[in-house]
This record gives sequence, structure tokens and C-alpha cells, in this order.
Amino acid sequence: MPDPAILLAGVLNGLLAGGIYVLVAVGLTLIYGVLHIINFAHGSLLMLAMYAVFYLWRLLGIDPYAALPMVIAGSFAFGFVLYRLLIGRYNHGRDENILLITLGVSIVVDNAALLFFGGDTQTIDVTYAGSFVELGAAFLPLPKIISFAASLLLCLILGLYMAKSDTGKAIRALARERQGARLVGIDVDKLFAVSYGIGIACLGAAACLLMPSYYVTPSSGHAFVLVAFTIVVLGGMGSFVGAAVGGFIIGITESLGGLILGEQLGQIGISLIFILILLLKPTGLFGGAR
Amino acid sequence: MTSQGKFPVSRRGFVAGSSALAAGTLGFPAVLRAQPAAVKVGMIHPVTGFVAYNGQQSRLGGTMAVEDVNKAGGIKSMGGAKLEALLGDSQSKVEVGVSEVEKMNEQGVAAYIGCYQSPVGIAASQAAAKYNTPFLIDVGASDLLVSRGLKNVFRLKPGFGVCVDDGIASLGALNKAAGGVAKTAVIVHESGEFGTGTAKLLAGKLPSIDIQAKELIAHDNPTRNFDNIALRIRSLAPDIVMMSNYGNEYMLLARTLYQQKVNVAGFFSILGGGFNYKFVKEMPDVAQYMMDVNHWFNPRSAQAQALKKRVEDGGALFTFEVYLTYTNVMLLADSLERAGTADKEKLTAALASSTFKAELMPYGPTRFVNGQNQGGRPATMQALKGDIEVIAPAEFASAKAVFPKPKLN
Amino acid sequence: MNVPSSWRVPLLATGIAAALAYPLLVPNYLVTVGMLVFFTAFIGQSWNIAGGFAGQTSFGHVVFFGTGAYTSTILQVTYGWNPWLAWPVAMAAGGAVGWMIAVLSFRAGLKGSYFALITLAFAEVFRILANSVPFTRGGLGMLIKADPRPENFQFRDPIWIYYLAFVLCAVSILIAWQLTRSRFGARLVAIRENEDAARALGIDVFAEKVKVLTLSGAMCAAGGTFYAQKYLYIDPSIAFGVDKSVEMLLVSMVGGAGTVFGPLIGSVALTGINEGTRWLAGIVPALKNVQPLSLVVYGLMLILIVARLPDGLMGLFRRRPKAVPRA
Amino acid sequence: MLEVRDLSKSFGGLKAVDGASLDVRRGEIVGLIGPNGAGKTTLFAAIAGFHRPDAGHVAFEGRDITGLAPYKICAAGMVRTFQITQPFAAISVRENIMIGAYLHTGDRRLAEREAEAVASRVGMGGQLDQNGADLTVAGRKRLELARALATGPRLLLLDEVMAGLNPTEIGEIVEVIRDIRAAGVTILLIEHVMQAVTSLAERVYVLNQGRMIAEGTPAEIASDPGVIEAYLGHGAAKVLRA
Repeated sequence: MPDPAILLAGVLNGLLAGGIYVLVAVGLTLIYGVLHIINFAHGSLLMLAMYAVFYLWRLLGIDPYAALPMVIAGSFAFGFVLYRLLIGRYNHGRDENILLITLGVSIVVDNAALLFFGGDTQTIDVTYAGSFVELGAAFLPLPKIISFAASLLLCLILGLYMAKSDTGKAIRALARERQGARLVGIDVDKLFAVSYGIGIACLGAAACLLMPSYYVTPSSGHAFVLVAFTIVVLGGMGSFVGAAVGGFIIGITESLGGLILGEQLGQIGISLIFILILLLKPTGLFGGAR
Repeated sequence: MTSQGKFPVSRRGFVAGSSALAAGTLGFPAVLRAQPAAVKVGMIHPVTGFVAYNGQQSRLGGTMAVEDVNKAGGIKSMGGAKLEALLGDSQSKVEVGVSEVEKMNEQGVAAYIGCYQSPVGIAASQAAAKYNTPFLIDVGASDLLVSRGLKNVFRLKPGFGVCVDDGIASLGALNKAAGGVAKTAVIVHESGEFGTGTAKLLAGKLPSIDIQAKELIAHDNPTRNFDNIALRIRSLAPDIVMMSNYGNEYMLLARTLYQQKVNVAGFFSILGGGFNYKFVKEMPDVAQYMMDVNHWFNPRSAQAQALKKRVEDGGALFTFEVYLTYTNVMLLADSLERAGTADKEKLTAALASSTFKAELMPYGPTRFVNGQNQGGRPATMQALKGDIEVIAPAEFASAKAVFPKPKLN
Repeated sequence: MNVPSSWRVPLLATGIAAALAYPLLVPNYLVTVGMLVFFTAFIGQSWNIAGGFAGQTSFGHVVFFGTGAYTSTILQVTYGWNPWLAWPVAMAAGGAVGWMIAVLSFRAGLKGSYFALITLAFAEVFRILANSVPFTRGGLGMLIKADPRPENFQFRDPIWIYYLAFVLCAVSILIAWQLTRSRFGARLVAIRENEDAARALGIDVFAEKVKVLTLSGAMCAAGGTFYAQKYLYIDPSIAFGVDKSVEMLLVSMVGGAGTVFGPLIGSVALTGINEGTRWLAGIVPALKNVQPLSLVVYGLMLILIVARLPDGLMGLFRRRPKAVPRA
Repeated sequence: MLEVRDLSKSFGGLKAVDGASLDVRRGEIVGLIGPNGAGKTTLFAAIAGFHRPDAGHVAFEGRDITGLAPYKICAAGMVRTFQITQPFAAISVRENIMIGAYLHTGDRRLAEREAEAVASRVGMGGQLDQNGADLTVAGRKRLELARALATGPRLLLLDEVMAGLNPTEIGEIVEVIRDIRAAGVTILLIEHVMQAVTSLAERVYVLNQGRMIAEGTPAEIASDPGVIEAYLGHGAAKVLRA
């Protein structure tokens, strides 16, 4: 057992890592909550957004944080169009077809990225990458603190949007009662596309916040998918608050599991939490009735 | 069509009759030219999937070498026969790699080169063994590759066993020269075949140079976050950090250790996947003073420098995959030259008895024992001021090592 | 199938005859491809029996595959068993894992995507464990010594492993066919269509689901042993990687989930597309160095199939009811 | 034959059924009526094993079946249908009914013959090859009935088999139910509409807000002030009498 100062630092590291997980998971949980589908293209679309951030920086010199609005808007548009043109049009009303389409999209996107961007690892070297805040035994890198704060803020904005705006309310109504929403005259198909778009926009945000401390390759997005699923299940599928809290819990678990059990075995912690939650409380911490 | 062993004649007849048909329908054109038939070389690499970059680099080196051999007049003992590269994608999958072997066998390859990932290489070379076709392992760290008693498998580069031995030797020398400042080490490695094997060997051999391995830390591929490993290392306060992992994790780990101000006398990696020109140029501060024991070209070889320039002029990086595959094609060409035929048995014999001089590499004369070249050895490099310098072995060195590295402020 | 019943027997006989004659007529490469088609159809069918017939969609079927591969390999390499003898044990182990996962998850009442995700998590736990425990040799993987003798489950000529894969596939199709005409199968379909109604009609839903996952697990484990014997090397990411799970689900769904011939047809189509696009990339000079393109085409074909044939390729042969609107 | 004693079931603080009791005797047709949300379906579900009751007992043919799994209760000879029909959409009517018939036989041909016989009993003989998803509302109701019947029950719990049907269809299904009873099956049926019950049932129970408020012949029930109030609101009985 490592000493308490290290454990505390581990908790802080976990919290910071959780910040990014939250964004990825919020997108996933929204798509699941509304569309009841598991988005197999999640990792690939995250990767695509990461390349967008990278090329904005490389070609136009735009700082990843400054690129946030642009990438979020672009990701939203991409998700919206993808749903409208492909997923919504060709699923023939079947969930399993959506699954296959998102799987197909994932294969196409991954390999198109390989074709156009090449396979090598790309990183962004920003001047503040090396800055850090010292807190006890922990050295907290500035980019991770920024990403933590920004991700909280973005989640808050999204939460408010979902709670207050008409579109947000309609989406939540849709998530709860699909037939009902159709009956009261909500344009269900458009809202599905909007929801998918918002889900992908969250990935855009995550990409901006990730790039200063991570890297991108055509397969780098998938690293975040399983952990995002875990968070979504932990928080309760379809629950925003759940995804936020779940993200931090998983971040800390991963961190402490790694410190205590060793990095490799520590990853088991995530999967075990996943299994235990499903077995004991499948609705998750914040999920309503299934 | 080389059918194997005991098999009902009827089928052989079938196959012979149908292979012409198959060739026609499948569009494998029979080469009928005035000049001698080209010698087909099957190159199987993972050019899609997780390690696509590495596979593509290998393919780049391989195709350049084929061009060079042909430009220089082909295989002279075979009447100037040209080499023809058949390019295969293993998709990082064992099944697909084996399927490529079978496909290329139909196309009549004289030898294979591949496969980057050891598991794919193990299965693919096993499949090639059925046809007694030589299989040159260009990249592939596992010693399982050359410990199966397969007569057709050759590996020019050293396995990780040798890399660990050489690494231990050069680290020991450096440490001795520095007055034994390093007494403890932490080993960070990827959890697969390559990292685990390397780390275990390292941990066993470090005591021989008076360094104790305090801990072995395994991590998954991919790892999203190395903050905790950095934290753990800082709390263990070793004198050196040793690493064995693939490109992305290597880079991310190095950057995290730098960001987290992990202050040690040196970073020393064995086959550090990310230790390349891109890394030291894009992150000079992170890379500064990092050391790596790896496959490296001989910096004093004019031919190597010329190839490096050609590759870089083409917009690519001169990574070890490029010149390892390049060199393997050259080894094959040399053996073909000596065998004077593409006959598999004779070619295998020529390879087995090869004394090929790997011009690009800091190797001694080639001598295969059970398929493993005994002359192959890695180099020890250090990143210095945004460039990579060879610091050992001495006869190839381009700079003097800085060890221990200056403390961070 | 909508095929007139008088055609069925001749059609089937022709199919079997063609499959038997095929390896005699084509070069070894295509024999290997044929072997892969049947092998993938076989593990696809193991998925289909649980995922297609009983509607228990799993994302982590590879957990059974890997259990089978590791069980037989450990018995053979570490304990010197004959692989043929180790095969049934591997199947039993796969069945046991299926039973365990089923009991745990169905007792907890998991359905739909919840069940799918828990299987994914189990596969991940098994992968990490295989990477960490000593008896699997961790990340070093396990190598089976090449010793091509039939009594050793290794064959010098690819034709025999082709026939073995064919037999496995045929047996799995027989099992699926039996499901379409037995009480057990009817109950599985009832469970897939509506669990409450099934329960009301006297079906012990829990027991039937446990049974089917045990059966499916045992079948899939048989595929794992077959794979290990064919390729002679396994490591945690080969044996428990998510790729294989996706492959099983993909061939079944593309072919037509819950149909007898769906996995086979899906496997023929997907393997065909994959080999075909790779072959094209190999011979068209302009495409020589753009291998990823073949996978792009593969992905597009997948989307196209779904867009045009919502019931999978089997939809070409039969009429299925319109989808019930998603509630 | 069926004894329900002081059965209670609540969902998160809301008492859906509160100490309800009822009896069904062999050969009877018994009606259970009550306004919307009275707890009829919950009571049914609790009797048939779909909800475990919080309190009370259910006995079938003298055997305590409280909290037994539905499939066991079905095997014991009591089967329910669903108010919202639950056809197996992707399979044919024949296969739907066979699922029920499989309760007593593992033989496919036997189950098939049984299914065909049951189908003609409920007037679906001509729809055997239609898919469950393609049926009309009336067809689905019949299918519910047929499937349940195929399990060979001695007591049938029918949950609003007439809801959503037009008068002609109701007339037909009433005949079918009579025939079923004539063949020796006891029936407990839930209906929201009182008229439908009066023509069928010998005795009627009335459930309101989870409590059993009346029991008697249809005529007695029709004139019970408590029942009228339950249906039409407080004070309604007085108004009607005036």
C-alpha cells in the first residue's frame, strides 16, 4: 500500500483524467438515452475530431482551446448530417441495423483516416504543455487542469441547455416517451439527428481538450470507448448527472487501481465495476426505471 | 505449383489443371517475357490497423530495396532477373497474415519478408514452412520466432535477448564511467509479448551491473494516461527509468515523465518504440538525453546516409522498420545471387550459409544459427539537441554519451 | 426459406457436393479462404444461436472462444494432453463460462444492451487475466509445437482442416436447423420475441436462456480450440480481443440473425468482400500502396448491405415481417 | 378453485392492490371489474406470479402458489393473457400457438396438431400462416386466447380480451369464451366495460383503488351504490336514484 500522500495525488490524477472521460461518456449516454443505440462509431468520430484539432493547429496555427467553438460546431454538423444521410435513413426501424451501420461507419472512418492522414502519431506541442501546478505529491499538468475545468463547464452548459431550452426539453421528452413525443407533434427524426449531433459535439469538445496532452493516430479514439461505456453504465444509461459522476469515479478507480494493483491489473478494476454495477444495480447510480 | 508431401495423385492432377484456370480468372498474369522470370518476394506487413504506421514504414523500405536491386541490374547470376514485390496486408490479424502467405504461394513467391507483429510472424512463417519457402523476419521481437526449429525462418536483426544483453553492457559501462551513480531502476513495459519478455530479462540481468530493479510496471496498449505511473516512479525514486514499449506509449510516457519532472540520472529504453527522428525533432526538450538500445543504422555508412536522405526527401521518416526491411531484401538478393536460382531448397541453403555484409547496419558478419543471425546487434543511442547520436558500440559511435544527465531545475 | 420445398433437397445436395469438391479444384490459397469461411460461419453460428434465435445479443462472445483456445492449449502444452482429447474439455470449459455468465446476468435480469455490455466486460476481464496470470504465460502467449500429424490435430495438407471446418459448420447448421423445429428452439424464439408472454405460457425463461448460452459457449469454445490448432499460437489479445466478437456478430447479422443459413451466407459475403478488395488492391497498380482503401470499401459494402437488405442477406430469400416499431 | 386472500401489492409507496380477496369456483365465469387504475391488472399479475405480492395468499386448487414463478403457475394449470397483446411478432400464428402447446409435449407434430385444433376453436383456422405482426387487433386478441388455451389450462385469466373490439367482434369472442367454458375451463376475466361482463359472468367482483368494494351477480353489482360511485364519481349514486 503506497503512502497517503501518493494516494491523494492518485486521486487528483484520477479526477483530472475523469474530466475527459466525462465528455466522451456524456455524448455516448445522450445518444443511448435518446436513440437507444450503442454508437459503435464513437471512438472513430472522436479520432476524426482529434485530427481536426491537430490540423487546425498545424495548418492554421489555431490553439486547441481556441478551436473549441469551431470543432464543437463542426462535430455537431458532422453528427447531424451523418444521422440524417445514413443512420436515420437506412436503419429501417431496427436497432441492430443501426449497430451495423455505426460499425460500418467506424471501419470506413478509421481507414479513410489512415489513407488521408497516414498512420503515424501526431502530437500538438503547445508552450503551456510543460506547465504544472504542484499540489502535495501531485504535479498536475496545466493542460489537464484546463481540460478538467472546461469539461465541467461544458457539461454544465449542456445540462442547462437540456433542462431549459425547448430543444433540450423535447429531447428529454423523446428519451422518455418515444410514441408520446411522436403523438404530440414533435419532429422525432430531426430530434434524433440533433441528439446524435450533440453527442458527437461532445466528442469534438473532448478532442480539443485531449490534444494538448494526448496524441492522435487513426486508431487512437478507441482507447476511450470501453471506459466511456463503463461510465455510462455506472451512471445509468441515458443519465447526464450519472455520466458526470461516473466519469470521476472511474477516473479515480483507474488511478488508485493502477497505484495499488499495478497498472495492468488495475484496468481490471474498471471492468469489474462495470460488471458489478450491471449485476447489482443495472439502472446505474442515477438511472431511472428501465 | 509446389504441392506438399503425400497427396493423392488425382488431386495433384486437378490442381495442376485448375491452377492455370485459377491464374486466368484470378488475374495473376503469368510472366512471359524475353528476360528471365522475375523473382517474386512476398512482403506481408500490417499496413492497416493499430500498427499501420510501422507496417507502412517496412513496406516503404522493402519496395525501395527492390527498386535498388533492380536498378543495379537484378540478380546477375540469374541472368539479371528482376525482383518483384508482392505487397500483402496482414491487417494485424493472424488469419489474414496466413491467408496472404497462401495467396502469395499460389503466385509463386521465392521468399517472404514480414510481419512486424510477432504473433502474425509466428503463424505466417509456420504456414510458409509447409512449402519450404524461406521467411525473413524483418521486424518481430519474439524469440519464439526462431526457437521452433523451422528451417525456413531467418532473422537478421537481433532478438530482444541480445538487445537486453547489449543494453546491459552499455549501461554498465556508462554507469561505471560515471562512478556508479545509478543503483536502482524502475522498468516500465507494455504488457504484451515483447515488453513483458524484455522486462523480465532486464530485471534478471541488472544486478550483474550492480543495479537493482525496484519494480516492474506493466501497462496496457493503449494506455490513456501515464500520470500515475509517473507518480509511482517519483515515489520509488529510482536512479534510472528503463522502458520497453511501442511508439505511442513510449512517446506519451516520455512526455509525461518530463511534464511530471521525474528527476533521474537517465532514461534508458530497450527497443523503445517511439525513439525516432520525429520524436526528437518535435519534442526536443522531452527527448533530450534519453537513451535507447535499438535497431539502428550505421551512421558511418555512406550508403545508409544516402538512403536516409532519400527517405527523408520523400517526406518520410528514416525509422528502423525502413532500413531493416531494406536490409532484408538485400540479404535475400545476396542469397539469390549466390544460389543462382530461386529454387526454395537452394535459396534456403544459401541463406543458411550466408555471410552477407549488412552494409547499412552496425552488424558483424552474418552467421545464422537456427535461423537467428549471430552477428546482429543493436546500437545504443542518445537524443542530443534534437538529433539522435549513436553512443555505442564504439566503432560506430557518432557522439559521446551524457550520463548522468543534468538534473532538472 | 421461401424456396419451394421440392427444391430443398437437391439444392442442399448440390451445395454439399460443391463444398466437398471445392478444395479439390482450387489452389491452396482458396482452400484456406474456404476454411476461413466455414470457420467464421461456425463461430458466427455459435453467436447466432444465442444472439439470433434467443435474442440475447452479446458483444463479448470472444470470452468463450478464448476460453476454448486457452483450455485446450494449456492442456496440450503444459500438461501434454492430446489436443483431440483436450477439445471436449475446452468445450466444457466454454460451456461452463457460458453457464456462469448466464446465471449471473440473467439472474440480475439483464436484457438487451445491458446484457451485450456485460459480455463485453467479461471478455475484457478475461483478456486482462490472461495477460496477468502465470499459467497462460501472460503476454508471452502460448506456442503449440508444430507436429503435423492428424492424430495431433495438425494437418500437412490444408484440405483436411478445410473439411474439418466444413464439418464443424455443417454440424452448427444442423444444430440451428434442429432449433427451428424443436420445442427448445421454439421457446428461444418466444423468449426473443416477448419474454413476458413466454413466461405466461409456461416457459422457464431463465433456465432456457442459461441453456442456450451454455450451448453457445461450448460451440464457440470448440471454435477457439480449432483456431489454436490451426494457427499454433495464441496470446491474450488474439484469444480475447474484441475483433472476434465483432466478427461473429457481423457475419450473423449481415447474413440474417436468427436464420439457419445466415452466418454462413454472411461469412461467405464478408470474407469474399474482404479477400476480394484485398486482392484488387494487390493487382490494380494504382491501388498498390493504398491498402486501407480495401477496408474503406469493405465498410461501405457493409453499410450498403444494411441499407438495401434490412433483414440481412437471407432477406433475399425470404420474407420477414415488417419490424415492430421501436417502442 | 382459486382463492385470493388479503392480497396487497404496492409500487414505491403507491398501493396498487390493498388487501383484496376473491374466489373462483370450478366451472364458473367470474368477472373482475373496476374503473381505470383500480389495480385489476396488478392483481392479475400478482395472482399469475408476475409480481410477488407484499402480503396475502393465493391458492390454486388448494395449493399455495403465492409468489411462484409464472411458468410454474402456468404448468399447474392457470394461465393469463395480456391486456396489451403480446404476439410473437416474427413467427406465424401456428408457431405462436405451438409455443403454448409445447407446455405438455415436446413433439413437434403433436404440438402442431394441437395448435391447429385450438386455432379453429377460437376461429383462427384460416390465419395459421399469417405472422403475429400482421394481425388486426381482433386477431391479436384471439391469438392471446388461443396461445393461453393451448397450454391446456383449467383456469384462464383473461385481461380485457374485448377492449378495442367492435360490437360484432365482441359478440364473436363472447361465443368463443362460452365454448371454452363449456369445454370445462374455468374463467376469470377482467373487463373495464361492465356490459361485456354482465352477459358472460355468473359472479362479479369490483375493485376500486386497490380495494375490493363489492361482489355479487351482475344484477346486484349494477345496482350497488358503492360501485356506481366508484365508476361515476362521488355522489353519483344519489343522483341516479333521484
